[in-house]
Amino acid sequence: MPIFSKNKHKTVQNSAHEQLFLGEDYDVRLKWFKTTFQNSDDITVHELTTNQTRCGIVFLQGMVDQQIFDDQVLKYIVSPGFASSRKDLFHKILDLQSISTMCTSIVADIQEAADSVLEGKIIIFFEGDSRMLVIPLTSFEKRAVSETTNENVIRGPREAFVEDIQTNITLIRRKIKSPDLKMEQLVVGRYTKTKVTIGYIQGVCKEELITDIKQRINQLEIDGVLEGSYIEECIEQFPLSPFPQTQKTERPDVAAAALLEGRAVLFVDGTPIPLLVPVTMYMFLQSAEDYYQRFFLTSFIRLLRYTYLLVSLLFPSFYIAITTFHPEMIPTTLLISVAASRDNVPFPGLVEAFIMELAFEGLREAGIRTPKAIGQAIGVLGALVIGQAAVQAGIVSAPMVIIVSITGIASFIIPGYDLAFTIRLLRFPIMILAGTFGIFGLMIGCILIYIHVVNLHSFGVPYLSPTAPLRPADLKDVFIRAPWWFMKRRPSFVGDSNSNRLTIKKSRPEDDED
Amino acid sequence: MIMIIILFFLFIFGYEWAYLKKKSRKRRTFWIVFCIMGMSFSYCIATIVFKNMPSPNTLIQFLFTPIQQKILGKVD
Amino acid sequence: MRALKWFMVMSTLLLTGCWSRVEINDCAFVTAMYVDKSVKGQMEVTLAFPLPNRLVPGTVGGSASPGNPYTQVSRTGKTITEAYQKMQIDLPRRISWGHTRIIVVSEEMAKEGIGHILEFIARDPKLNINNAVLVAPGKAKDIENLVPAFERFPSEIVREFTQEMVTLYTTPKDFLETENGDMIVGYLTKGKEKMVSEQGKEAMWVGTDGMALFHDYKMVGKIGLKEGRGALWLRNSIKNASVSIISPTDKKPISLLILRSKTKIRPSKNEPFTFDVYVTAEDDISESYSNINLTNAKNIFQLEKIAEKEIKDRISEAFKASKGMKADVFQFGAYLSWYKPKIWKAVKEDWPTVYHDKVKLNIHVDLHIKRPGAENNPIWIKEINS
Amino acid sequence: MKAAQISQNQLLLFLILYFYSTLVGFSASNLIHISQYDTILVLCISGLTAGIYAYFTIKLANRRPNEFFFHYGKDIFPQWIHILFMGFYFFSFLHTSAFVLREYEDFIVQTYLGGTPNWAVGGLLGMVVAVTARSGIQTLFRTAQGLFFLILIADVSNTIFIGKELKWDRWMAFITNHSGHGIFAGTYTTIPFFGEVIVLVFIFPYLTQKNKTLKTVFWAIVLGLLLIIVNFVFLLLLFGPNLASHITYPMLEMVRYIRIADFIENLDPFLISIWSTTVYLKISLLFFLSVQILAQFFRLKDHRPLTFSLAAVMVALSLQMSGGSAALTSFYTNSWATYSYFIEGIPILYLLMDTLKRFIKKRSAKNNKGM
Repeated sequence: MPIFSKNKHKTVQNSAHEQLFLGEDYDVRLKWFKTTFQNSDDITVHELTTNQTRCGIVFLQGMVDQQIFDDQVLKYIVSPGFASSRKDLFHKILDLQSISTMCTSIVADIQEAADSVLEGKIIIFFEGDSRMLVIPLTSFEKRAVSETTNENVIRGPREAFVEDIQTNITLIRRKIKSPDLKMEQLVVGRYTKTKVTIGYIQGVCKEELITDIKQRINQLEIDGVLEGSYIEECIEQFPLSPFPQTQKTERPDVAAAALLEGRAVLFVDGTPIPLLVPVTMYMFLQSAEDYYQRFFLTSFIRLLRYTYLLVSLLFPSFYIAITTFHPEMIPTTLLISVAASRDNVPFPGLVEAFIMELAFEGLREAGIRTPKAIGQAIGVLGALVIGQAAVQAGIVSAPMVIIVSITGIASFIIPGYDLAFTIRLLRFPIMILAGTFGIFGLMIGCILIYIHVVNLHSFGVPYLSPTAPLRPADLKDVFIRAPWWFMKRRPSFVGDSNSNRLTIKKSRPEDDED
Repeated sequence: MIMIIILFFLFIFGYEWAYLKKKSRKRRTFWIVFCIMGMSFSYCIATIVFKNMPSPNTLIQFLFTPIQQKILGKVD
Repeated sequence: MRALKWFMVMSTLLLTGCWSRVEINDCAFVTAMYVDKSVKGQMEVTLAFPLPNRLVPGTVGGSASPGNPYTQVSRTGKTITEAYQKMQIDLPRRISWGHTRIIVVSEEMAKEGIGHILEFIARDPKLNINNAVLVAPGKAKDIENLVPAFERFPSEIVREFTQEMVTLYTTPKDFLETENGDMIVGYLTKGKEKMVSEQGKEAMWVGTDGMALFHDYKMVGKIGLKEGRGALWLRNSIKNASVSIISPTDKKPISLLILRSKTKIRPSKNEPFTFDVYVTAEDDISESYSNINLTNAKNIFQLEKIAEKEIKDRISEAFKASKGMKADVFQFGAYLSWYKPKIWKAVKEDWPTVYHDKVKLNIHVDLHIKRPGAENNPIWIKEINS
Repeated sequence: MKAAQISQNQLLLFLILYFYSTLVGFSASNLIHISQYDTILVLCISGLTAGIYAYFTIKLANRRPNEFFFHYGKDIFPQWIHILFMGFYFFSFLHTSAFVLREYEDFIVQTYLGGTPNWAVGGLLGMVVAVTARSGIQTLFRTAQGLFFLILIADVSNTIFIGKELKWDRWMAFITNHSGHGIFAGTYTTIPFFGEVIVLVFIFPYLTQKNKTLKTVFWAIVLGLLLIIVNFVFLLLLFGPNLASHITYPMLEMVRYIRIADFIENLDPFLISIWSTTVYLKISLLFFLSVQILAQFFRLKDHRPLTFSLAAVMVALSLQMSGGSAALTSFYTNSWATYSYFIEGIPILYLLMDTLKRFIKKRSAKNNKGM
């Protein structure tokens, strides 16, 4: 792909190796390759002679398309009529690069050549010339673009990112066809040499953001990057915070929308889930579908999500606080039934809640980890069945099962699942506070979380913007979703503020209202 | 109770020490911070040990109650 | 940073404990308090508790439960606190006041004064000052023995009386906000009656009957049912009431159902101790035995006038009764103090006498019969005017 | 110290909550006791006076808008007097925060957490305050910004639900019932609440768009007054002055009067916990200022390492300051107001001195020129 050849030299800059030039001697280089790739039997060093020139071909088996290589490259090089002399051969291959594959390049640095081999490229070096030809015929087994598994929508595109970074970038490119969409590639990982690509739209995204991200990534000296989270955890501003500071998505449309808002996308090779930065807490409560459905419905659903966010965080603690400290808050009739059902439960409310919550969390975790064949048996339903049995056995009370189930379901309503994890985690300390100080403790817990969140920044953007600090103009897309024709400006807290994102040239056709 | 205070102060001692070290502050800062911490500690302990320590309220009341009574007339 | 914060919170929690925690199933919720007079100047406090353990879910309302799902406990003491602390010692559960909804004082106790009961209610932080105060004849604690045919607990029945405004919903707050402790409180009656729900056995039955009048937190008298209705009008808490009037044409009764009513009291502009009472009400006709043509606007106007007169009579009777006892239970004094503070200050000291001698009412009733109900004229009236 | 940024909007919302917090919660009983139906008038007069305070404070601060009071103060007064005053302020802010904390502890323990010792409540809240103060004044103001709407919603719903319980007939008393002494005494004890607006002189360097500050403060006073007055009017209409002045926390009783259609019997713990965030904000600001003064006194780079030590002092002071709430009340009613006048008068003293100095300088400059 032509776009990437442009960034090629950057790859070299970023690799930590020193350069090594071994000159024109064929045998020296051959020996170097052989020693470097000793005991790596999947790396083939093939030797052949053409036009009285010995040449070596180094490649990684299984990572190159040997068929095309044979047909398009090898066949021509070894064919008698290809070159008249050694000089002609060098001229044709190395100067003109008249090999009929794309993106060939020339390197002289043998270290770089070796790196290229590991990336799945084919290296050809010749006797009598220090230059080496790099043919990118990388081809390996990869998963096809398939449907989303975690972020499902009713209306909207279905495709999801895959592990291969090139495919992922293509998915974005297909949505945003602009030369302003930049994809800067870095390489991270001493051994894995993982490609990390920062995508952003020039002119929409703030320059400082990109330099900031690049600086943070470049500071990394890590053995390997197997998943985006390696990078995520290392470049966060508040590494000790339980709150996620990057957004993850498996949907190209979400990534594209983020790019259009002026945010940056971080693709990590081998990860089907790119990172979107910066992020605010409210973004975790927005799902892709919000923008595809009608805005009234979406606004309602958003408010519902906020409610359930609170439910998921506070409901068990609220129950504990009320039943153990403020029974006067419950209507008398309800109170009596709650008291009746709690009557033969031996544990205090706090312990009871902990038992149930932990059981529920355990079941949920088990549901993810169990092999698919038996996984169906365990699930949320399993939890409810166990809950029912526990009630009958008199270990927990029936209201507690309801509370825990509602809490559990509420945490599934939050679209950003990493925020949902955080909320699940924070629920427990608040439960302890509520069990010790009642609603006062609950409030203290909330204030602590609130202070922390107010303090938090994700790549320079306050985590709670646009509410704290308040930017009224940006509230259009926070608690409700305003209709598209109303959101004329980009949100100012991330991207370049003073730019329109939507202008309707002709005034909207007048609604036929009477 | 005293145990809790001691634990708390041990904790914040460690915490502030780490903080100041991380920010590589001057020796003087260390001295000031830990002197204040020491004074704070002794005050906290004192409030527990000497139950009837004079409180600042008594002083303020001593100074200002007569003035206020002159201004407002005798309230209550 | 974050983890450290949490650690700090945790450490305080682990080091301490849960001081004020009382599990919901370790509480005995007071639903009603009954205060009776006991010997030697002591009082007998009776508290009504629901028994949740007899209300296992699923069998609620079923006859399978071994006994009543409620109970009451009585103890005597010089103060309420003393009495209930005695009770606390004997109870396995902590007494929780948060759900107390009614306070019933026996007539005997009320006559001695309920000031200290109110003091207890106002001081206890958990006890609300908006529960209902009622007076009962005889022993107040007998009220709890009534058979709750419609509700689960006896106290709920009594509470519904005040909620539905069958009788006055007087709260401790109403008492406390007065300067002289003059107030009017609903009065209960007790009786025995054969009840179908109890297989025709005789059972205790509680109803409402008139009002008790208080002066200086002491009960000074009682008014009957009819004056009591007038008092409801004056206290602006009439609801679900009916007014029966006599038809002008053939002296047969017509009943009006009051849908909406509002009472406004204002001191009269000219005379210092005269008050204007404005009553506005909207009614439907609920029953008519008369042959009067209800589709005629003139007739309706006539009926309205009669009904107005009826209400006026009730109100003035209630007022007269309170005047006779020198108890300013409708707080006309307060109105005077809001509107004419100077006059009030002059007579504040001997207000009971002034109230008795000088206060007059101008009652203006404005009643409208809005709709005739689901029928226009009674079916037996065939074309009166034809 | 890197100057944090506080927008005018944040200042506005913060000040409203600041005024609202303790006046409504803890002082309603006493104020109604003194001024009965004149309370509304008293509040208005106090608000007006606070405006005058704010005017002078901002005038002083505007002379050196980007410097801290602690730093430029010694140009106005001799250094040792200035240090004395600052020490005074340090103590007073710490003491006031401890005082408010103590009031809050008593309130919570009294009403909800019967068996919990004061120090647990105070320690917990003190810790939150310390964490807030540690993360800086910007966090504090942002927190206020978010909390404001929550508190507004809670307060408005409170007023809506309580509306039907009120005795509207009483409104006439606001017009007819007056007492001169009540107004005077009430105003005298209420002005210091609003007079705390002088904290502006300490946070002035943090503000953005400084020229708008006076306007903001004016609006904060007006809106804050509105919020407070609505609450007081409702209190008086519901309970009357007699009962309201007998209840320790009339506000609490008012909230308890709400019963929403038998759904939730008493919303009070919920609404009270929302309201108590305002108390937390007030304590945090005062505490932050005292920490800041100490840090500036020792010329430290930032205030952070001092927060926890001082928070411990604050909590200990709050527990130790008086034996029971009777002593606290008598302190509050008998001397707090006068004491506050002394504290709040200091910036005006500085302003006078500064003006005098400038005047003399100008005179002498003129004289020099003339010579």
